[in-house]
Amino acid sequence: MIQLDNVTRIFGQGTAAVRALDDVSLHVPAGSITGVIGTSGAGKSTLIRCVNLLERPTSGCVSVDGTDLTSLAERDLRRARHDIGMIFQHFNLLNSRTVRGNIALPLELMGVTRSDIQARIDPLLELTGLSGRADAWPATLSGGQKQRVAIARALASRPKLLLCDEATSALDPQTTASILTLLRDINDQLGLTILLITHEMEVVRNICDRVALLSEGRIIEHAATGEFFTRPASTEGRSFLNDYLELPPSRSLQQRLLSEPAEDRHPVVRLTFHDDSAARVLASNLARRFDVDLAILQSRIEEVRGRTLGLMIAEIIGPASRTRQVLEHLHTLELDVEILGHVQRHD
Amino acid sequence: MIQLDNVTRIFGQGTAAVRALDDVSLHVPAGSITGVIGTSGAGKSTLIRCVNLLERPTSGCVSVDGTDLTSLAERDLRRARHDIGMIFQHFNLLNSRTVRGNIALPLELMGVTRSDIQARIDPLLELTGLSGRADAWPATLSGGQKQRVAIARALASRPKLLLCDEATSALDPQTTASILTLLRDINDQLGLTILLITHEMEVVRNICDRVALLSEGRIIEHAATGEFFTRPASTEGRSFLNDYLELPPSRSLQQRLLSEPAEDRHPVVRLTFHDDSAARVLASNLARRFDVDLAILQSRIEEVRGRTLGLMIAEIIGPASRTRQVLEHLHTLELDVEILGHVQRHD
Amino acid sequence: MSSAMIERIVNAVFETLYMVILSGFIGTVLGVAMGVALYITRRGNFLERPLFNRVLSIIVNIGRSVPFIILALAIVPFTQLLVGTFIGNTAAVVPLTLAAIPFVARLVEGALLEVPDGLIEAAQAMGATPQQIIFRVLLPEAAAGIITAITVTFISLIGYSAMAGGIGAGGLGAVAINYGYNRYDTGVMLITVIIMIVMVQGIQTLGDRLVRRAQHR
Amino acid sequence: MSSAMIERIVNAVFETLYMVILSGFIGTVLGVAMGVALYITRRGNFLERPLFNRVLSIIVNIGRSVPFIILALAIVPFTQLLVGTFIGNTAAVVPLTLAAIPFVARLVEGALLEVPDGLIEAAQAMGATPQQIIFRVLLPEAAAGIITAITVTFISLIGYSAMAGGIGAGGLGAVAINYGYNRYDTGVMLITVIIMIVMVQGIQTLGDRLVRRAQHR
Amino acid sequence: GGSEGDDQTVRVGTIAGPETELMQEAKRIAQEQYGLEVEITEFNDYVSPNVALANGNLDANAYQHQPYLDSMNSDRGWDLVAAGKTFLYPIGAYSKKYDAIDSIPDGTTIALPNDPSNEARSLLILARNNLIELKDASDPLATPDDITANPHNFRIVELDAAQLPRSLSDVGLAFINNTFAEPAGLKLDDALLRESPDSPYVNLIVVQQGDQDKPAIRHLVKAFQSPAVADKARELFGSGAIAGWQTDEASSEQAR
Ligand SMILES: Nc1ncnc2c1ncn2[C@@H]1O[C@H](COP(=O)(O)OP(=O)(O)OP(=O)(O)O)[C@@H](O)[C@H]1O
Ligand SMILES: Nc1ncnc2c1ncn2[C@@H]1O[C@H](COP(=O)(O)OP(=O)(O)OP(=O)(O)O)[C@@H](O)[C@H]1O
Ligand SMILES: [Mg+2]
Ligand SMILES: [Mg+2]
Repeated sequence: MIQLDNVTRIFGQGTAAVRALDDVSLHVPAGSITGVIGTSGAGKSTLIRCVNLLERPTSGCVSVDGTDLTSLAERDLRRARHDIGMIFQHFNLLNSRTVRGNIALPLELMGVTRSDIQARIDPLLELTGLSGRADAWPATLSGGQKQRVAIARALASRPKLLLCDEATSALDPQTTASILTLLRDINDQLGLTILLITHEMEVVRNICDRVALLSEGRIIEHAATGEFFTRPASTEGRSFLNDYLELPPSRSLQQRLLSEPAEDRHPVVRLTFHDDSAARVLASNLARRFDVDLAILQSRIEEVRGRTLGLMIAEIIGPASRTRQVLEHLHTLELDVEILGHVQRHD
Repeated sequence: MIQLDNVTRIFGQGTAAVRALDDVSLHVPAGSITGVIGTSGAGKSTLIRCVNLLERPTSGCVSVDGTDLTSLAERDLRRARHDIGMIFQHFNLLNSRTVRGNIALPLELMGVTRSDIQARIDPLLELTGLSGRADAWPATLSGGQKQRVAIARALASRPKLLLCDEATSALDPQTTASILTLLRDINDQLGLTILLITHEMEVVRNICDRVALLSEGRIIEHAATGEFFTRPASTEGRSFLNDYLELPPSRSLQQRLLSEPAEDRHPVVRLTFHDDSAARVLASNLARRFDVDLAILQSRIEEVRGRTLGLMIAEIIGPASRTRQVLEHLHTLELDVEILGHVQRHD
Repeated sequence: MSSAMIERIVNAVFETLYMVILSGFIGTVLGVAMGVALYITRRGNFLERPLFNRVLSIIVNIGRSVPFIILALAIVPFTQLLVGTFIGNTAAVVPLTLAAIPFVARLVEGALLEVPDGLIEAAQAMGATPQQIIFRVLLPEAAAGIITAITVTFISLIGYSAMAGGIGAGGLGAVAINYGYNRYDTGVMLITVIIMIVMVQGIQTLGDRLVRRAQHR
Repeated sequence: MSSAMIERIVNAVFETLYMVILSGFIGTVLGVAMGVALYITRRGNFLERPLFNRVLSIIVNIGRSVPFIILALAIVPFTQLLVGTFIGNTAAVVPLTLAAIPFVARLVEGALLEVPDGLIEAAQAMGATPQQIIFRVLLPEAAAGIITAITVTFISLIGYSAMAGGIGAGGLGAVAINYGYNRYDTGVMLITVIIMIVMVQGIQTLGDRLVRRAQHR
Repeated sequence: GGSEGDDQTVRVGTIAGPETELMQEAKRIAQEQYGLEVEITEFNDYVSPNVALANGNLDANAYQHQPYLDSMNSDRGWDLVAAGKTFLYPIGAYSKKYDAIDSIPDGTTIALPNDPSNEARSLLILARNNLIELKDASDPLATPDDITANPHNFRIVELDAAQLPRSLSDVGLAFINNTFAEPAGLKLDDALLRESPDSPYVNLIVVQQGDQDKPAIRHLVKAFQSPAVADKARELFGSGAIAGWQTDEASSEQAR
């Protein structure tokens, strides 16, 4: 659906020049949902704005749905844009129109008749929970309400491609979940292609098929979501994932952790596993085989697109001799094992 | 530090009136970090704006640091506001000032000398990762960069109280983490009181001491974070938490789940535990005691403010007779047990 | 005050209203169009045409620099073509309109510059034609500024119409000067000036109200 | 063209510059102040004073409605008090300034209305005094609009200064009318008009440049 | 500029136009013959020069005739007096459409100057030629309101004096001061109606009461009433300017 070839975008000139996109090539298959992640200022918004040519690349080529947008005449570009919905990071609602009027705008632009417009808007208001404020002015809306108007507006024209710049950043978890379900459903049912920027890995995990990781204007990773979540290739990718899984030892654990082993101390390990179903029954196995208890202090195990992905911080409870054996055994499994330290036994 | 008494704020009149805050009373102790959560449009921004009287309550009383702000003369209110930093949901940066100039603004207003201002700004630029763009105009910043300027600006005046309206909503996980660490540190070291709105439960978990849950303008829950995370009192609180813990069975599991038990099927259960340390070694215990494997399909176990909090979806692998025993045993423990269904054994 | 003078003043009120409303209306329509043209063809804007913009800008500046009376004279053939004469009420509308257009154009251009770029981008992203951008985004979003511009223009026209008195257009300004000022009739001067103040006050109040309506915040 | 005429035109250029710059400058300073006063005392704004606002608004409207020549005469005592005479260049600056003030005030008020409320709130949240809000937020944020207003005013003053010719102030407009127009000297008229166009063009170009500088986007 | 009582300088107000050129000629003479410095200020309207004189911003002005001066003095309580005569600029009624006053049809539009004295002068000429009737046929400040009978149904429009020559393409008849007729190429001889030379509307050099005998003023008047200025006037106006002081001399000679 989207094909970016060697897209570069430079802002400013001379010493003040910012290379927001640096030779980016990206393919987004039709009907897929692709997430774009990256730290603040990495060039995500610039990337997405290049797709519908709101930002003209300094060099490079942008194709959508098989047509090279960069070579289109104005008139054809406009027609192409009718099929591309966009949710802006800063909403960009018209203050001169009510909620309803804002959502109607893209339809008016496409020449949809007045009655059809109303018929299309009402369900969208319903879906985004804005029915009660349909006639409110944007200035009187809360942040999340504004964002929902922007979402409804982008969907109103029933686009083939949806570009979302942090479409749920101002929304609470419940609303986010309902919006994501909505997007997923449209994607499933109508084959809507979605390119979405987000900084919430939760969002990526929930609805993205593929992930592209931007860093300083370059795509440093582009993989299927499951792949990315289980085996990120880049350091930055790993760092994103760790921040997401977020298993730094808790404060209270950190205070109890001692670096040296001892007879009356139990080792505490962090286990990271990528798609190893044996890991699921690890605790049961160790209990049977080594007669030790694996006390799970913190854990996060999930299935992402069919793969099990997990992190676990556990205390291995047992006599020192056996826990040593366990540690050795763990190293033979398909796991990353990290010994965080040792804690005093308190029996 | 903050004391709200029966604060009500109504927008508009007559039938169009919106009761954004409805008889809200709230106490925020000095030196604490209190999170405000709630669905979009619940009144969070209105609440926080009432604290520094940007929004005058329709009725009710607002005290900060022992003084009743509602009764202050303009001049005294201004002085009181010097000690209250605020991060706006929409940033509200001055387009006429560079990044540096925006951060300098509150200091200029307080009459800090030019050289002192520079001395204070540089570390803030560093901390927020903006050193490279110190002389950029807001219009050329990415969303997250703008938000970081807003954060730096709110901290510049070294306030005693910081009001944050979704201060990290536009930031990637790494930047969010570093900002939260920064806030935590200032809170620890200087006793900064923070009232922050967020829709990211992660943020609440990471730095909030207390949580207030707003719903339709009313505070329906107000508790210590650990308490809230382990035993939310309201339905809405539980729904927030579930969305956060987010352990709906994965798609692939859902497809495999059958409702009826059978000899060749294993039960799949969702276990929810609140601060029961026995739960940590559950898998080991069951293996020893019933000779079954507890295969953890998904789990999320964490320590929130000293309490273990967790959810786990697990398949109980063993002969039907024993798994029945296990289920019975589970019900005797201090756990919530929900049988999600049964899956075909595949050995 | 003689009844003839009262009649003259009453007539003058209608003459002024006639001139101001007609020239204000036409001037607004054409001035807004020209202001929009100035804005959209500016460097960096969506119908960027630097050369066209430059030429238009110079034309507007010429319109702004020629003193009214010279302007009125310079266009006599044009005025005669349009209304058959260059003296009197209706004829005065032509130079008044011509004076109003560039004035409105500059103020409208200024108002449009205040519309956030993001809104134009949003419309562009939806595939809006330039015409749609102008009528559905630019003008509604700049409405408050444009109304301010129109208010200022109408009020200025009341003053300008006094100058048009020189070409037989009548109106309050002419009465104030010819009868009040030149003949030292303080009564006439006061009355005419007060009527003009009331008119200005009315226009301003109406303008303020419309601005408030257009603001939605 | 006679050398006397050339000298006259050269003098007129300086006279016009003198009048326009001086009255434009003073008019801008006082007009901006008045515009700010109009804005901040508006209902709903941060120094809300409905009565004061109403009175000020009426004063501004009076200033906008009185025809220039009547204004000039009405304030003779004031002008004499200030500059010792009411004829000539310097004296003309007084009514020109007085005409400029309400004009600037209305346009500045309009520009300030475009400043997003959020920015004023941000400053208020920081404990800014009204004075600080005005000088550190309102004026810088409305800079582009205010510069547009000032540009329009200076250009209008070039036209107005032609009227001031009526009270012996000289200037290009007076030469254009008295020598070019009234005496059918097309050469003089053309030259003076062209000089005025060049002046207007210069002011507009400078204004445009400053607006672009003030925009930061 | 010079202050009051300064013998070396005199500040004079004129109406912009050819009359100013005459004053410039007088200025040259005054300097050559009397060492008197004349400062000229040009005006465009007919009120300010008197206000300036009354306020002491001017020492003299030269633009008005006795009837106008009288009405101004009585209206505003001034005490301005004539120090000497200058020229009579007879007003003429011109037409581009008609050759004689008899061929002007009923209902024709007639343009008058919109300043009080010239308007009255024009009305008086119409009345004297029996084209209209006025309430008071000698009122020096008659206005169109004073027309008591308009048998020909003439339509009267009041225009800025400077606009009148140009209005000829539009109106049937226009009364034009010589000040504006001359530059427009109109000769008084071509006028369909014209003021008689015995009109009281001869222009004056006007000063504040008591100043008329000051040497500076006397020198100014003398400089103005010089042959050089008269020559200049002939050059500028042809027969359109009649030296008022010469008529006086002529009549006094006759009387003698
Ligand atoms: N100026 C206003 N006029 C009318 N209604 C308003 C105004 N400001 C806010 N509201 C309404 O008050 C309610 C609460 O708004 P508020 O901004 O406090 O919500 P919030 O909890 O911050 O939501 P979000 O998370 O979406 O930012 C909303 O329904 C909103 O539409
Ligand atoms: N108009 C502009 N002029 C100059 N620099 C710009 C401009 N727009 C963006 N930039 C810079 O380009 C870089 C990339 O910006 P972009 O908005 O694409 O970042 P982003 O990845 O969307 O970040 P965020 O998550 O914070 O929104 C940033 O350093 C930004 O400051
Ligand atoms: Mg961005
Ligand atoms: Mg909010």
